[in-house]
Amino acid sequence: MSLQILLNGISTGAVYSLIAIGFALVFNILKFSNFSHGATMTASAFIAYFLVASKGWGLAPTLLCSALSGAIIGLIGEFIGFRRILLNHSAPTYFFVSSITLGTLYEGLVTLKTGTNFYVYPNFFDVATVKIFDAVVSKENIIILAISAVALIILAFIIQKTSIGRQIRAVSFDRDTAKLMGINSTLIIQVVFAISGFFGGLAGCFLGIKFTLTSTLGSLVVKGFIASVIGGLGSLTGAVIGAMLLGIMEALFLSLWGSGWATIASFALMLVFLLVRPQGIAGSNVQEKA
Amino acid sequence: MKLFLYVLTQVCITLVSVCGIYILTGLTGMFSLGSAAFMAIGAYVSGLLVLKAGLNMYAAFAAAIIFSVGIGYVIGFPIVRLRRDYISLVTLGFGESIAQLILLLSQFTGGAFGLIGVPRRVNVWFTLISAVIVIAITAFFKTSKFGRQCIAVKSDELAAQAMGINASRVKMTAFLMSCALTSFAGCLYAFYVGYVGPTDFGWKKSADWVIMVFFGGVNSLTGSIFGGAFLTFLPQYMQALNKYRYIVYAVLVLIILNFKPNGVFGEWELSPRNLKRLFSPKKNRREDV
Amino acid sequence: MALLEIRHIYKNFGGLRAIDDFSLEANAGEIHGIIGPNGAGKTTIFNTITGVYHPDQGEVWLDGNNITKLPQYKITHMGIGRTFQNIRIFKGLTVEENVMCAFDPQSKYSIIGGILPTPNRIREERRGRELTRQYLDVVGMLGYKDEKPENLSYGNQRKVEIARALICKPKVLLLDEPAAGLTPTEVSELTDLIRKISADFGFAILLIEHRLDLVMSISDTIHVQNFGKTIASGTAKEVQNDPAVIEAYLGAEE
Amino acid sequence: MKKYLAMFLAAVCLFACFGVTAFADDPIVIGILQDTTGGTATLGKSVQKGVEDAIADINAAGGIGGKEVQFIEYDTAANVDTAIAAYIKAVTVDEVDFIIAPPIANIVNGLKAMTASFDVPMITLAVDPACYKDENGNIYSSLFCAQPSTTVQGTIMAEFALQNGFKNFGVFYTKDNSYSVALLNPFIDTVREKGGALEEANIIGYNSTETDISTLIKPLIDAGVDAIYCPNYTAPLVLIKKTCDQLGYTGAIITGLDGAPAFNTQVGADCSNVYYINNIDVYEEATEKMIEERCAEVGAPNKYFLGYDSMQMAAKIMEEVGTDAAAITEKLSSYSYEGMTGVISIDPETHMPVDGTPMFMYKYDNTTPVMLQKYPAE
Repeated sequence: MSLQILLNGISTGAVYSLIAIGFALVFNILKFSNFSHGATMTASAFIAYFLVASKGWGLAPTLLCSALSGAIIGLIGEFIGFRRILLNHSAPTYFFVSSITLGTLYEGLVTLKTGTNFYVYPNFFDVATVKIFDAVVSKENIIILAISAVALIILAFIIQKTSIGRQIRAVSFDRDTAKLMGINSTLIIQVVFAISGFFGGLAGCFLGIKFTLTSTLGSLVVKGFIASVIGGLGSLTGAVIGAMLLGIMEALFLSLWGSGWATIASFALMLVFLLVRPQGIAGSNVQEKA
Repeated sequence: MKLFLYVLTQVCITLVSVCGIYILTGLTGMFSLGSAAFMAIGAYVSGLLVLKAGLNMYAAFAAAIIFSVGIGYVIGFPIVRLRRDYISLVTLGFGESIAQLILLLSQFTGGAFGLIGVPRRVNVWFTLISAVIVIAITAFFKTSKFGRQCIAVKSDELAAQAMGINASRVKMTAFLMSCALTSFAGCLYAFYVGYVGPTDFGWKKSADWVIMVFFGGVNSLTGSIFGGAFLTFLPQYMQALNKYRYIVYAVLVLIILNFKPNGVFGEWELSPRNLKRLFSPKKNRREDV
Repeated sequence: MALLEIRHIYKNFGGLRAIDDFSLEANAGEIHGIIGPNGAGKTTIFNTITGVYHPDQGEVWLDGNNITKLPQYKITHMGIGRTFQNIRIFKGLTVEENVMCAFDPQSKYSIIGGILPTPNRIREERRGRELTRQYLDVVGMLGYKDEKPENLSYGNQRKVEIARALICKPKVLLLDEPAAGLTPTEVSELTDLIRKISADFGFAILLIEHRLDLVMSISDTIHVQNFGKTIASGTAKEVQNDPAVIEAYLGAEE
Repeated sequence: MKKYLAMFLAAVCLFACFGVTAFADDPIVIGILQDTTGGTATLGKSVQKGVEDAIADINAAGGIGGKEVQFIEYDTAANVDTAIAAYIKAVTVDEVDFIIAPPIANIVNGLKAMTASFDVPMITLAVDPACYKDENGNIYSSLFCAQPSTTVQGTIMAEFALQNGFKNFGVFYTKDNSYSVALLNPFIDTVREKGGALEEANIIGYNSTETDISTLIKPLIDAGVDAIYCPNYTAPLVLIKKTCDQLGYTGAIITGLDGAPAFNTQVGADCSNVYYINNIDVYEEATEKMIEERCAEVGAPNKYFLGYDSMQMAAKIMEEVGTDAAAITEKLSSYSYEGMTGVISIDPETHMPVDGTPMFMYKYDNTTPVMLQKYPAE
């Protein structure tokens, strides 16, 4: 396992963690995996590309624009896709179906404007890589690592220490009782979707930089789903640990057995992991009582 | 007319797998993102058995279905033991692995080129009869003790266990039924189109089937069949507005999900009793089931 | 060897000791009341007997078989039916189908019968329907057989749960606060119903109930639980003036 | 009341599906079946524009035998089921006289079984020879290809690489893309026959869904190969080129048609180590003029010209034998046409252009394309 493979694994893991954070936030509060997150990422990456990147501004404005458009798309998504289902108290599987349909809707709108040819973000750095011993890491990966670490700390602070955080935790335990306690659940859910969209925008932009910007970029959301499950559904720190683990594991398997067997091996490992520890690394296993 | 027959065949094949998904997700509430992989297994195994081993078509179908149920049994073990939200993840991983296996065994499956030259012995009437038989089987399944137990497990697994229902076995039966039906759909597809491509069986296809069940009515077989037929007809007949096809499709489903949450048909089931009840005079009709 | 023998079971969740050395012996026809303040571990006892979870120590014997470690559905097959503290009816099924569900494990037809109308299936389904109607009649709910249970009143839902427990052909019936939320008339109806089924079917009944008037009137022996311990057990009169019971309920005398 | 509303809604939707499209009167109708949505839409749209421009030029010059040429566009959406539905609609409902089909092997493999039951002549640009034969090897009568096969392209690229002094080769191809797999063996066999070194370990396949290119391609760079053969679509190619630069790889990258321009602008860095093959000589004066005028936003100019030539060839044949399908297919199976992409002469055995069809090897000087060699050399 050479240093280069490890660094590749960590940088893939960093992007997966941004996706997984967005995932875990929504799962935490609504107990369902939001599959429209992938399309939110792609849409905000495209918006950032057209509004900012193609005009040659730097990386920071592009990232900001992508994150903000992600937040806005998250809010719109909450209103169109999930608000009424929430009010009707339908089964979680309804959220799942509406999140996939919402994803198809965003992807349709994006392909409408951009067709399906792909775009490439301009190179934000003249020297794109940094040498560590004999291994090479691109600057984007380092920034991704930094941002996801900082983001996690800020998020953990907000969730644990601030009043918004307490309200989010209250709503995630029980929406209706929280409402009875005077918490505006709908507003809190909107805030959570905005934060999740914010991270989705960031992840989408970095995916666009690391890989080319195509309308099917959103299908990587599946990796975020796997990472947030391994980490323990709903727990943020678990999601990031799960993402790192997934990234490094994939890089290791790829370097050992090549692409075909790597997918099968990671599926087998995930299966064993779930059977041994169903609640994930940091999840909690609540015994159902009659 | 020929186009209508072609689309009708596609609808029948989709309905066979939608019935499988109805039993798995509609009745038992288990959410699979890998059912399309069983369609792939059915298509490839039956195609190969006829092409390489010279078996007759019906024997190949039977063998392919039994093989898929066998694999379903193996992958079913973790599924029936895990929490509900993990099922979609395990089946997703399973589907991706099957897609990789198809590429890795390229000397048999033709790898990226797909399985070429499967004899086209299935016509529209064959698929129509198969769809009708499968719908009947699903209807009998729903009204049998197995159907009731599935709904009981979906509604409250712990209470079901308390009533002596072996929840794991019920979930396994439902899963194996869905494997059998989706692989049968795979066989029909292979012998109608004459070609099986490796990339047509991703998780999006399994998600489409689930959307069809929800669109029509998650608790009603009639609704799921309507959902399956309508959402298969729609894209084929919307060739004109091809760019907007996916947008219209998504908007339509979102409207139904938001404003008529349990689907176009809700709980309503096409049964003689309900029909009589629907068209009987207003005064003696109590709120129907 | 009594019909149902619970020998010194213990159960704790993390640090909390929910059941602290609980034992009980019950024979056919007897009615045992289990009372105690909220959080005394009453429902935990039911959950441990029926296999929702297994006791940390001790054993449960039914009709000479050790059912301590059996899975939940197997314990029910051995002959334990139960109702729930908060009603757990199967949504999406009518009242009749709800009760049929409890009969289904006993009906003998295979998956072939499941997908095709085989003679086996038709015979078993008819037998099931007759039995269900019979038990629904016992609890007086036959008129509502095609209704959706969620639309019924609280008392009626409770009766459906009882019918569902009866059809399991239990040797021991566990009733978990059947009178909770009922009007006084409904409580007296329920008391007669319990007496009737105990007389007609002759199985042992364990009854958790806060309504002391109901418990005292129909129970042969009463067990008083407090913080997981059995602080007293005996006939209604003995338990009523047992100092430990009074203290647990009314607080210590000045 | 709610139940009636649901029933009414269902009935309306089903009825709306059976609307019948209007029927065109008797001009020559061309069916353009291309992927205008989905993963390969860039190629599909380029072919579509090429065919439309050709029809415009033909109509400007008086149409075919005095008859006006019309076209109907169908989106095959990179999906076999949609492609078959579009094909059946074209041949039955709209009764087109000629079909230009997508350059995608999977789609053609799906369609060809259908062509046996309808004899409408069809030109496609899928370069994999297997697309034109059924399972026991005999050719589908009404199915033709107007682009040199992968065997031709793979061999030319291998010969070019050996002539230019590359010795130790690596291969990095997309396993789940039949175009990429079809270009594999011709290159490998020619290199090994003509003395190049290409170990089995240096042939690496990856999945289009995989993103960690650095880990996947590292073994090739560690093996110190002096040329990597990458027959992939343009999007992954840009990523591979960027990763190779990052990993400090200075050897050559040999690509298929997808290394052609727009690739250089999308990489946005020095592409001097990239060699690619193309059907057109961009510096030949007529082609250059046409590229300026018409290919401004065409994703793949070479596909544009292939579409253009296919339509012109079809028009020439229909000029001679009219629109009777059997006559067209019979004429087409040994026809030879001089177009923008050079002489296309169809080999009756394979229904594909004979091996002599010209192709051109290019290189980039920083980011401007330089035409190096014409195959077969005059």
